[in-house]
This record gives sequence, C-alpha cells and structure tokens, in this order.
Amino acid sequence: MELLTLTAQFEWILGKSNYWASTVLLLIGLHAMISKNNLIKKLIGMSIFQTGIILFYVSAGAKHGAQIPIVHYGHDSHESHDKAAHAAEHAADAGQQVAEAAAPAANHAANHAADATHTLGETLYVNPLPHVLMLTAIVVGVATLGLALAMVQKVYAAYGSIEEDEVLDAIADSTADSTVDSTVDRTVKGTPEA
Amino acid sequence: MSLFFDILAGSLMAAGLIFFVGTVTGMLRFPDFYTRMHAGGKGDTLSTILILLGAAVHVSEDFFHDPIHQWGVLLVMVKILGIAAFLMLTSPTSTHALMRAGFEDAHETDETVVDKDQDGPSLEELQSRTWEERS
Amino acid sequence: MIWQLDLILLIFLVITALISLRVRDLLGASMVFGIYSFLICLLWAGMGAVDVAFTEAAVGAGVSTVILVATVYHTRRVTGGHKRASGMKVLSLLLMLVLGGVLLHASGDFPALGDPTSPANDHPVAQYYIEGSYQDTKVPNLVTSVLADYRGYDTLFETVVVFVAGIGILAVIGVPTARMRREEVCGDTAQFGEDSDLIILQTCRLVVPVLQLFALYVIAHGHHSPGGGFQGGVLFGASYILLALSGGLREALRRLSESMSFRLAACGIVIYAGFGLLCMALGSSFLDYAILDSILPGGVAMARSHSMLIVEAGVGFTVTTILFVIYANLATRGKLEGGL
Amino acid sequence: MNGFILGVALFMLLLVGALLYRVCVGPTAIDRIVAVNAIGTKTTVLLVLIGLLFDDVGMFVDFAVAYGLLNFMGSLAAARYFQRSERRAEADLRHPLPIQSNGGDA
Repeated sequence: MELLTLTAQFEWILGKSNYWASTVLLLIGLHAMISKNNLIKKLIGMSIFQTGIILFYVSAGAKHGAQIPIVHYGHDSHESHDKAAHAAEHAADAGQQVAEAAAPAANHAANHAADATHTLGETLYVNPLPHVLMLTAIVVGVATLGLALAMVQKVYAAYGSIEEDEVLDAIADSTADSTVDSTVDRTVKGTPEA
Repeated sequence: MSLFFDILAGSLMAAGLIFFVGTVTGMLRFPDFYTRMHAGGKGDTLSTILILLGAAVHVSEDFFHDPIHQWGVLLVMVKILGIAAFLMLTSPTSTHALMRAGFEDAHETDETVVDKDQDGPSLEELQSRTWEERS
Repeated sequence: MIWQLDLILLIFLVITALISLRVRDLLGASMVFGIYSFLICLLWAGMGAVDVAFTEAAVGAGVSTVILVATVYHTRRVTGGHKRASGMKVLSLLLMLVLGGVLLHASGDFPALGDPTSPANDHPVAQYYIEGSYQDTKVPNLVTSVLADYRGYDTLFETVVVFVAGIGILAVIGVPTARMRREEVCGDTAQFGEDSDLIILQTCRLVVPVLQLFALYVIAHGHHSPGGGFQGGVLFGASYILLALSGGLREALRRLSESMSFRLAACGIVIYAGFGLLCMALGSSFLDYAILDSILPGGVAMARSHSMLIVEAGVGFTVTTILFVIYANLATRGKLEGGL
Repeated sequence: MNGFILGVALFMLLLVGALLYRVCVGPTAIDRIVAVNAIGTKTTVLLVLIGLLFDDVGMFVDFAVAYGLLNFMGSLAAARYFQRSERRAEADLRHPLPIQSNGGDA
C-alpha cells in the first residue's frame, strides 16, 4: 500500500469493508456465544454469527453497477417487457441466433424489435448463486432459533434459571444430593399442571 | 413536465425529511416516555407517508411521458400508495399498543410536563388499578 | 451497489450488534435485535440481493422478534451480573484476538467488494446460471430458477430441515396431556379476541386477510419478481402469528390446528419429493423436471417453469405451518393455551 | 433526481443513526421499542428509495409492502408481553404459587 493516493486508499478500504464487517460480526457473535452468561444472549450471538456468514456470501456475489438478478425486467412495465420478449422470440423465429432471443434489458427494445439483439452478457447481473444458498439458510436459521429457544424454555422449567452459572450450580447441587431424579420429576409433573 | 414532477416529488420528500428531523429531535430530547411516544407516533407516520408520496409521484412520471407503454408503473405507484395506506393503519396501532404497554409497565411522567391543576385521578392512581377495574 | 449506503449500514450493523448484546433487559435486547434485522435487510437490498432481503424482511419483522419475546415472557426478563464468567471472558477475548487477526490478515487476499471478475463471480457455474437459465426455464427470476430447479436437492433438504425443527420443538416442549385437553378447549365457542384490545383487533382484522393474499401472490409471482415459497411461506405463517397476537392463540389454532399444521407440513414435503419421484417414474433423474414435458403443457422450458411453481407451493406449505407451530409452542411452553 | 434521492436516503440513514442513540441509552425497554418502531417504518421507506436508486422500484416495492404489513408485529408482541405480565402478576398476587412465580399462566 505504499504511495497510494487518498482515493485509491479509500477504494481499497471500501473493497475490504464487507470482509472486515463480516469478520467483526463473526467475532462478536462467537464471543457472545462463549462468554455471555445468559442463554438468550448466547442465541442472539448465534444469530449475529449467522448473519456474519451470510454477509460474507452475499457480498461475494455483489458486483458494481449490476442489475438485480431478474432477467428482462428493467425499470419499465411488465407489458413492454413482454412485448420485448415476444419481439425477441419473433426475431429468433426469423432465423437469428438463439442467444439474441434472450430478452434484452433495455426498455427501448419494446418499441424497436430491431434493437432486440442485446445478449444477456451485456447487462451485468448480480451473481444469483450465493443468494440461493443464503435465502434457505435464513429460513432454516429461524427454525433452528425456534428449536433453541424451546430448549431454553425447557432448561428454565427444569432449573429455574437461564443463566449459565446458575444452571450449572443447580446441576451440581442436584448431583451432590443425588436428587437429580426428584428435581426433574417435580418440574415435569409441574409443567402440565400449572 | 418533467421538472414539475421532480419539484413535486422533491418537495414532498423534503417535507417528509423535515418531519422526520422533528421526530428524531423529539425522541432524543423529550424528557419522558409519553412525550417521546408523542413525537415518535405522529411525526414518524406523517414523514413516512410524505416520503412515500414523493416516491409515488416520482415513479408515476414515466407514465405521463409514455402512457401507452409505461402503464405498468401505475401498478408500482399503487403498491407504494398501498404501503402508505397500510403504514397509516399499522403505525398508529403500534403507537397505541406501545402507549398502553408503557402505561401498564408503570412508567412515570416527568414533572416538567405534567399539568398539576388537572382534575381526575393521577397517572399513578390509574396505573395502580387492576385490569378488571380499568376495563 | 450503492457504496455510501453500504458503508453506513455496515457500521450501524456492528453498532447494533454490540447494543443488542450489551442491553441487560432481555426484552429490550430482543427488540434491538429487530433493528439489526431491519438494517441487514437494507444491506441485502443495497447489494442487489432482493430475494435474500425479502426473506430477511419477512423473518426479521414477523417471526424472530416475536419468538424471542415469547421466550423472554416464559423465562426471566432481566439478566443478572456475571459471577463466574470472567475467566471465560478473558479466554474468549484472547481467542477472538487470534481468530480476528487471522481473518483480517486473510482479508488482504480476498477480491475487492463488487469486483465482477472475482473468482466467485467468474466461475462458470455462476456464469451459466446468469446466461443460460432463462433459456432453459423461461423464469426471469434467476434466484427462483436456481433455487427450485438447478439446486432442487438443496432446497428439498432445507425444507426437510425446517420440518424436522418443527418436530424437534414438539419433542422438546410439547406437553401431551395438555394437547389432548386442548381438543375440547378448541371445540368451545370462544369469541374472537375476547381478551384483546379493540383497536389492535380491528387493525389486524384488516391486515391479516391482505397479508394472506399478499403471501399467495408472493408464492405465485415468485417467477417474475422477488419471492417464492420461502418468502411467501414466512409471510403466511406470520399472518397466523398476527392473528394469534391480536385475537388470541386459541382463535388462530381454531383456523389452523397443530395437527393440521403438521399434516400440511408433511404434505408440502410430499409434494416436493413426490414431484421428484414423478420425474423418476417417467424415466429421468430425481427432480429433473424436463421430462415432465410429456404431461405438462407448453414445451420443455415451460414444464420446468410450471414444476417450479408446484415445488414452491410445497415449500410454502411447510414453511407456513412450521413457523406457526414454532410460535404456538414457544408462546405457550408447549401447552397451546394461555401464554403470550 | 437520482442524486437527490441518494441524498434523501443517506440523510434518513443518518437520522436512523441518531435514533440508535435512543436505542442505546434506553433507559427502559419500552423507550427502545419506540425507537425500534420508528426505525422499522423508516426501513420501509428506505427500501423504496433503494429501489428508485436501482431504477427498478417494481422489484423492491414487494418486500416494502411486506414490511409495511409486518413491522408492527414486534411492538404488538411487546405490548402483549406487558399486558400479560401485569395480568400474570395480578393473578399471582391473588393466588400465590408455592414454588415458582413463573408457574402460572394467567
């Protein structure tokens, strides 16, 4: 980085900002999972860790000046795009190359079928693959968060606390008195009762 | 024509921003929960609706340029107006819910904002009533 | 990409993460985590990942905050001081320093953000999805076509994971005896929202039907705009959660009981996997929709497009019902009555 | 016009940052929730503005609608939390439970 101009330095920082942010989020989340005493705080840390990973993936697929990954839908209406697609298909029927039949992103193509020769490669689209991987991860993430929260509720029902050290104390006490069965029994019986 | 739409959209958005500045100032500076809620509930809804209206005007510009090919933007405009309508519905509801929640959580009012000469039970008396008594 | 927005959002994101972990009041921490989700949704939108942003919007606003609040309601709201954790904290900080140093050092080798020629973007698979998938499937939304067609196995098993999470919740906190009693409870004629606030109730009466219609639109229109089974499913599930929050869980369960939820969730997976098996029965590979050309109208590409719609509907069934089951169990500690 | 919209979006984002101060200092949970609510509605607007900046607002408006419909769920859940907690506390006062105060769901 010797002798970079201010602009170049800023661009370098900008280019790495997503990795730094995702690293910081990963570390915050992991630190919370290890050192926080409260189980719900640990789960929030787990979610932050998860978003750090998602941020890494999604930002890997980002491109400067790219369109969102939805083909042949510029900033104008459905209708004109459908027309564009039809025009492109007619062009293909007329014997032109199949690649040209891919619907153009430029909206002017709706009016000028002759213009409908833009290939897909000319418009830059964001890489859709990381989006697919992460989209499912978010929904699975909330399902696993729900499962983890259910376990937290179960821990609270069994030991009367969601602080890690208190739970550990309760476990140690019950083992020392060898009354672990009675503790569990009481709460299990108590739960449907209450 | 284009200039007209730009000015209309721009002024709507600017008005929304002014109200949002008011909201933020109120939420940062007001002394107690109830007054902050007042700033947050009113200014937030109004500024949101104004900025969304500005966006809707900006979007609808394309339609007036080329009504035959661009009528699809009307759908987008209607959706933006729909967002504004639903925010007008849901945002006061959440304000109401939160106000009630804060009341039940026995938040105290700041003495600088309470009218001492009012009639009727004080806030603390109301809060000390049970659920059944209140409703 | 709008770098100004992205930069500010990244900074806010880190700040919000720290706040939500610092706050002692767990209810406050859950709500702050809601802001975190808002910001990250904006960040995805700013990076052009519209489908991810949609999922995050629906999940963050509708589900995750609510289930966190439900758990706080059933446990303890205030977290105490740290008695024993200080040793662990030092150890963890050291570990974080080492790990952070390694990761930050490695970040020098990564391609810059938004570089179109980075290895991830330049890979032939990604290139093929962008250039070829519209011709293959006639689905403009590349994310939908990759999700439901090219990577169908992945999506199928993610859906199964969601289903298994629902079963897991039932196994962890479900209370069998109370469940049997509930059958009678749900049979009685409880008034809609008898213990609710009138204003909230009326608003939700307006919002819930619109939300459900919108969720169906999102599932059905996922080929042409952001959306699909996951997003629509989360929205549909959120509509039932909203019903439960406004009119009481009993009312929501009367519309969609838990047993019916699990039946529909299983149905969703059966639809998805069954469609894959249908492809096998017709003599092709599992989930290779191109062979369905013979029974679906409109050519090979349209057959793949239509198959995706059906598969997304299956995903929608599972996600809707499992999210509602998750809420219903967490809000009542598995008893399906009383509670939040 | 795009520059103006970007300016509006950035300004709003900075104001959201100012609201983060309220979220940070509290003092109580419900003060934070009020700020969360305001940030939620502003997120909806920012989504629309980002859509305008991408010149493709038709795609972004869908999940702005989802936000508009859903963002009051968090405050609704919190409000229900307070309502239920108070009623639970009242019920506990009337019928004190022997072991744990969390046992009774009113």
